[in-house]
Amino acid sequence: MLKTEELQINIGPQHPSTHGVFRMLVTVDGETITDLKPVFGYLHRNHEQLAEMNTYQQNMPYTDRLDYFNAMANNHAYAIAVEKLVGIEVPERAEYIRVLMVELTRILNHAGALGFLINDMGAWQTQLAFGMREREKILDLFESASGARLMCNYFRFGGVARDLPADFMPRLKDLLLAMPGFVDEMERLLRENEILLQRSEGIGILPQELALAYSVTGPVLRGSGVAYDIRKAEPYSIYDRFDFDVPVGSVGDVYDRILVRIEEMRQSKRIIEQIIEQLPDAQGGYMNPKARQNVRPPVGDVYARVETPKGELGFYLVSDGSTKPYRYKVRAPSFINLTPLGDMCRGYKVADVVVILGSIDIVMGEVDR
Amino acid sequence: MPNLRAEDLRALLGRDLPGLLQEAYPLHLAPPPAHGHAPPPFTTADALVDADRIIEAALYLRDTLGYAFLSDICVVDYLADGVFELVYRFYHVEGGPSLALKARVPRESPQVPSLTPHWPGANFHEREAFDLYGITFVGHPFLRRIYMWDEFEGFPMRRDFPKQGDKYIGEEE
Amino acid sequence: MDIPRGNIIVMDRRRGKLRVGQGLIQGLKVVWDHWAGSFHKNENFSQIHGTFTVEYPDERLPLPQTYRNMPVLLYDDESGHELCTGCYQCQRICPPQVIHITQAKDPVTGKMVPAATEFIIEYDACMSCGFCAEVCPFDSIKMDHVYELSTADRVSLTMRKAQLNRPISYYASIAPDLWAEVQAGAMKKLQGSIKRRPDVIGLAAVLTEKIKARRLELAAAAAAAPAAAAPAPAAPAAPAAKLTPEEKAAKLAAMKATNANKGVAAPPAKAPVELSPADAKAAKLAAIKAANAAKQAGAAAPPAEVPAELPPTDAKAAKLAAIKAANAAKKAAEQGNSE
Amino acid sequence: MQDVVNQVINTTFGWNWPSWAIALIGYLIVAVILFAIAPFQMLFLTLYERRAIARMQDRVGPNRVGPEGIFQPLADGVKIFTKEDIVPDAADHWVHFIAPCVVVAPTMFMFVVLPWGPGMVPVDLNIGLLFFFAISSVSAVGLLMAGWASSNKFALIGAMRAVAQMVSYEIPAVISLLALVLITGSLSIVDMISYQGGLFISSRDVASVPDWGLGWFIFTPVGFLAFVAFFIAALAEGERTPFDIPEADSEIVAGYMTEYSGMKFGLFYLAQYVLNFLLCAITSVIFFGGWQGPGVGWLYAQAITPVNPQGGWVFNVLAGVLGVVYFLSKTYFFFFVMVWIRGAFARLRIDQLMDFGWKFLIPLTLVNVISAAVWVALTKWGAADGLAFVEGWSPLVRWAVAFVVTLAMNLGAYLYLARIFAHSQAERERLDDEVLESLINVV
Amino acid sequence: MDLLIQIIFGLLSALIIGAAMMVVTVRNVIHAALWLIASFFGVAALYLTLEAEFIAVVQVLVYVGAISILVLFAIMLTRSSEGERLLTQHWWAAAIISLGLFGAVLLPTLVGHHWNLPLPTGPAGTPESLAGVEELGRGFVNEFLIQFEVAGILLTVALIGAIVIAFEERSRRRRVLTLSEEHILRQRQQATATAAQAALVTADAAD
Repeated sequence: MLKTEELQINIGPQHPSTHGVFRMLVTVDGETITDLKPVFGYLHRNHEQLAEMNTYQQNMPYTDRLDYFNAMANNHAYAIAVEKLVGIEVPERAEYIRVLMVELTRILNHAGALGFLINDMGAWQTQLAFGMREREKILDLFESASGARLMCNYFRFGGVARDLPADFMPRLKDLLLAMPGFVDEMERLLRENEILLQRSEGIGILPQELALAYSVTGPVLRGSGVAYDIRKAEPYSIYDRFDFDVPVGSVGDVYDRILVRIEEMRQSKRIIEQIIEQLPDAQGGYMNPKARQNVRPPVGDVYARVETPKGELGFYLVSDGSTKPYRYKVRAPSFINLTPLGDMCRGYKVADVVVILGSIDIVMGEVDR
Repeated sequence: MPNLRAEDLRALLGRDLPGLLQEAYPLHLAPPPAHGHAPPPFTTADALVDADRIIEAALYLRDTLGYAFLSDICVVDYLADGVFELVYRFYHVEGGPSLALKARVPRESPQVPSLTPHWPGANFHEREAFDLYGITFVGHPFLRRIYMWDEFEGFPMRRDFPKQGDKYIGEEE
Repeated sequence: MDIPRGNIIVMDRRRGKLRVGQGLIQGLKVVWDHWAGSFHKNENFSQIHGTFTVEYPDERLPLPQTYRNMPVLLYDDESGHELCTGCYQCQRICPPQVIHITQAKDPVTGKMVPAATEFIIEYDACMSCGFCAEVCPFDSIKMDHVYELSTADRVSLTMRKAQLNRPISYYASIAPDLWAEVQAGAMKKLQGSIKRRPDVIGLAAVLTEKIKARRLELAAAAAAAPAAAAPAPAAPAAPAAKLTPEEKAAKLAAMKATNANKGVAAPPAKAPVELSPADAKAAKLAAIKAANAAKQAGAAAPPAEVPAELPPTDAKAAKLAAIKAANAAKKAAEQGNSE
Repeated sequence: MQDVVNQVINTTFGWNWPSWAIALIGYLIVAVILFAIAPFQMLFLTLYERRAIARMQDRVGPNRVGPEGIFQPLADGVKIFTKEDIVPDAADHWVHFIAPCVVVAPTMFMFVVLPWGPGMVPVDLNIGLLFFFAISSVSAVGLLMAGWASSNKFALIGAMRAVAQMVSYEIPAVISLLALVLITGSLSIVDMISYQGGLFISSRDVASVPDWGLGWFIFTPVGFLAFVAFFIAALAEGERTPFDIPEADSEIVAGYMTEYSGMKFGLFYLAQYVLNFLLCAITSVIFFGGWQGPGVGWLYAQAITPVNPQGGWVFNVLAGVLGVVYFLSKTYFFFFVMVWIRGAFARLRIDQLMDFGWKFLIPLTLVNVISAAVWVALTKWGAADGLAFVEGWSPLVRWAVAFVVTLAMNLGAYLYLARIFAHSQAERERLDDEVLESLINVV
Repeated sequence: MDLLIQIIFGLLSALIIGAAMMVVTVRNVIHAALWLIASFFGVAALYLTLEAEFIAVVQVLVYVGAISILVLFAIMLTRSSEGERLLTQHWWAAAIISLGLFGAVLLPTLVGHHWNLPLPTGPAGTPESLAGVEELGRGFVNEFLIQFEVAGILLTVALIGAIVIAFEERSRRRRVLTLSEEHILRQRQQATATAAQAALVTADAAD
């Protein structure tokens, strides 16, 4: 019987596949991981402190920078929180536009996330390039509506910054035409591929009971078989008006997370189709005319959350009656979803670490805040 | 879809776990201004529980009420009253609004029992609270700074942490 | 567990029965399709094949009107007045606090006037959120479309008012719809704020010198006209029945200038204009062209003196053109001197 | 080459140089040509790969430097030459310095036995194939040196993986070639090419077949299986996706190259691409007839050769050009396949790679060797060798029978092994379960 | 031609002997192994000059490609590379033994060799057929069958032995449990515990 020595490896902070400046202190026995400790904070900028020094209105563009893949979804969560705190009504059309944007965000995030995941598995960027192509199209739409591709800053308290431009809808419909082909292609590249199955099946299993205990959310939670989607569990905005399904996995491994993400893109497309049907035509309804932007909410606290593509993004706000929040806390999905990383990697090989990390789908801007 | 409200939770806690619930005295959000009228104090409808018995309350929420999903642990620094308030937020797996448990600890010796042994998901929440507010979670397996480097002194999210420079307000050179 | 309006789908993990290399071949086929399809371009959003590269320095994506990059300040092409009144709204809202305004004071009375003497935006720290443009009540600050801003140092990204000034026509050309929405209100407010600005305060920095020069010229002409007693129809500064505020100010400035520095000779630039414009717009265009031509005509070339024969019908446009051309010529002269 | 040099120096100039000098000059010329060709191939292949994979990803690829980007590799070369050479302090400087050379030198050596066209082989070793693989195994030493000398954990892991992979995939590669060596009865690469004349059937197996240069081994069941196995092994040996584990950038940064920069790094790249070229070339030579193709054989028959001294030199040139064109187009096609695979697939894990190599590929190639033996027996042996029942069969019938028998053997082996291989994974899961069961009582 | 061969021979001999000397004198074990590889390579080249191509190639394949890699692996994985002392206390004994062994190899050659053999002349003497694959194969299965089989069995035994040494029971090898395995384990333990408890309870009830 041969004894092997344990070896400590630092994966990161500068490493091609840590999705930013992120470090994993890995203890390996041969190639098997016995312990993994995530170390982060390299991108920490004390976002919460910063936000407490700004007014409510000024914080909106900073929420873009949390998870820079899903600026729209972050905007949404923050806007909902402040609206709940102040009591601002949002007009019908604005709600539809918001949901449209957030669902587009979900598609682009999953397209990118799966691409990066496959890239981490060693496929040379093909899937990523396909995902990025669709993402660029969606970003074009975002740009035409909000003026920026990534840092959209599109949502306002009581609506959105401006109405959709005239050419938005035709382009969106064009995009939806491409969507099924794109998703099918992605599925064909990912689903049956033996190498991918080898790399993802049975890897990084997070059992259903533990998934809840670990507080993970989003596709990671659903991949473990818990059908918990905030859009269904506690419908916010106008999500109770749409028909869509919640995909869940059965085992809770990387493969299940891939499948769940693919299916979520299909469901998002379904929602967008319903939005296109139902979108009210009323001109100027994109903004509540009575809503003030420089809000001065009454004293109180509020917790509002949305289902971003990565999971539950919550804002806890305490107002002291001034224009600046007394406490502003972000419950970041990427950050909390990292909690089980160390335990999930234990017992697998070094090469599986990056795959498991990729399947969680983190953005360091949100993790470190 | 369960739909318990904060009042219901208070009633339930009062019934099943006597002595756990505390009276939620109003908190002052700012020191009284020199002139003008002070902002109204902050009152909460959520259940305020004894910080030392937070595990008991949380387990009650999980095992009896089914609120198994610990979504968030948030710390608020009420400097004027000298307390930290911890907000534990629980959700039911079948959906519905949240239930919050609040616990107040004095700023001088902030100590709370850790939920991590029961909810591994509380791990990072508690480490974050330790890092930014300096709250000690008794029983946490790995209570280390999470964002700041280990050698960092002070707790940057406390309200008396200087916004500029590197000293606490009021601390003499 | 039930879910309203939808089902819970448990993802199907089953695979095909024959798994010895089938999926691999499928993957190869997808890639092959893309390879074969890559010899044409991906033209619209509904396609998933074809190259979608935009070869950047040669081709550029068209920017939507709403595109926002960095904020700029607008001034009126015709009068040269800035729309900004120095109200501090943008400075207050700016999340990264990169806008710094100095409000103008009336040199005589010392009171604040609705204009900014200095307006600084630190582009290097600007986060392009567009809040400043959104809150500006005078539609003075707008988001530019220029994104190639890289410099070798940080300092040169601190933009002063002179670097921020853009004519309205420029903004109208990059975002016609957006400008059309606000044009009426903005111009009205501009007229209002001009009334409360004495002297050259609130003039676009790029134009201040030119306008000064032109005013001197106008003043000289105004002084000369009654002396000659010639009914020069083309004299732009002929005492008209109704004086625009600008001309009033110009006269005032001219007098002040002559009083202040008598030793300094006014630049002898005369309008090198050669045009028979039908309307104001064409005149403007011609003026810009002439100005450019003058700029290019050689830095050392002395300002050309072309006798201006202006049809009286569009005196205003011609005047403007003349101002511009003269300024351009003068600038050219200055450059020539400095070199 | 030596006879040409001899002709020029001793006959044309009449200098009467000794034979060793002639030999030396001849070898020098060949060596210089090879040293010029090898980096050129590398430069071309980098551009080729980047352009091809870009198109697979709906991109354009490098097209800025020169028309269609043909000078891009040169620009990269200039860049890599002018980069600072950084050696880590903790590194073993000498070993760190020599390692890239040890990696590059064998790949250059391997060109020695590579035939480019009819009669165009630098050295026709009668053990050419063995030489090729023996030399290729040397570069593993260089990789180990690089990984060890960098004193970096990632580099060491990368080197270990690289060597483990190279050593274990050399076995299926060599065994799959062994089957063809059995059929040809020679280790010489030139012999293997000349065996592949004919039209879908080698003209050595069945003499009456017209020689169109298409009697490639790929058309036989033995050759096909050997080709598949060999190509997979070549992917592993050349560290191509899905076996690019030693330099898996998402796991161990750049493997053994992590601590290299500048031209030393460039040398590793050179070695890798040259090796890839060579593997593609040897694949095309052994399974696809190399320069064999319609017309080459006929042209070469008219040319000046030792056999036919009265030929025309024009035919020499024509046969050479056509042969090289055939050879290179086949080689580049295989490189395209490599790029294609890289564009489509993810990377295997090291244990999966080893599983696949040892549990699937090696048994398969071993079965293939037996098939090759059966093939040889059915096509070549007679009553004297103990195979009386084939007496009287026409060669074509014997060939057909051999085809069917070996096809059945190979197909059966493939399906059986695939089942076993899939089964072994289930077996592993069962074992894991057993482990758990045993632990219940322990803890 | 002969001159060239002799020059090459001289260079190669220098390489081989120099490298061999370095093997025993350098401090660093890895360097020693690398010098050993150089020495092996020189020997292979020497075989080439003797026109024993097959042997040369096999030398490279086996010694350079396999054995030395094995040596390197073994050194790298097992011990720190820096040797502590160059010479042991009993170095003179080692020197005498190795000299004696060397002499024992050399002596029969020196004594028993017929030095006045005529050089082989013409193409008849070139052992061209030696390296042929067919001859090799025939040699293996005809003349040297016993040796071949013995070597084969030996290698197989070694292979199996290596597997036996390296093989561990899966249950003993798996020290690290994954999260899901741990979870299942805990569940089952709980199940057995509750079952045992239930059995106890029922037994109590029965009593």
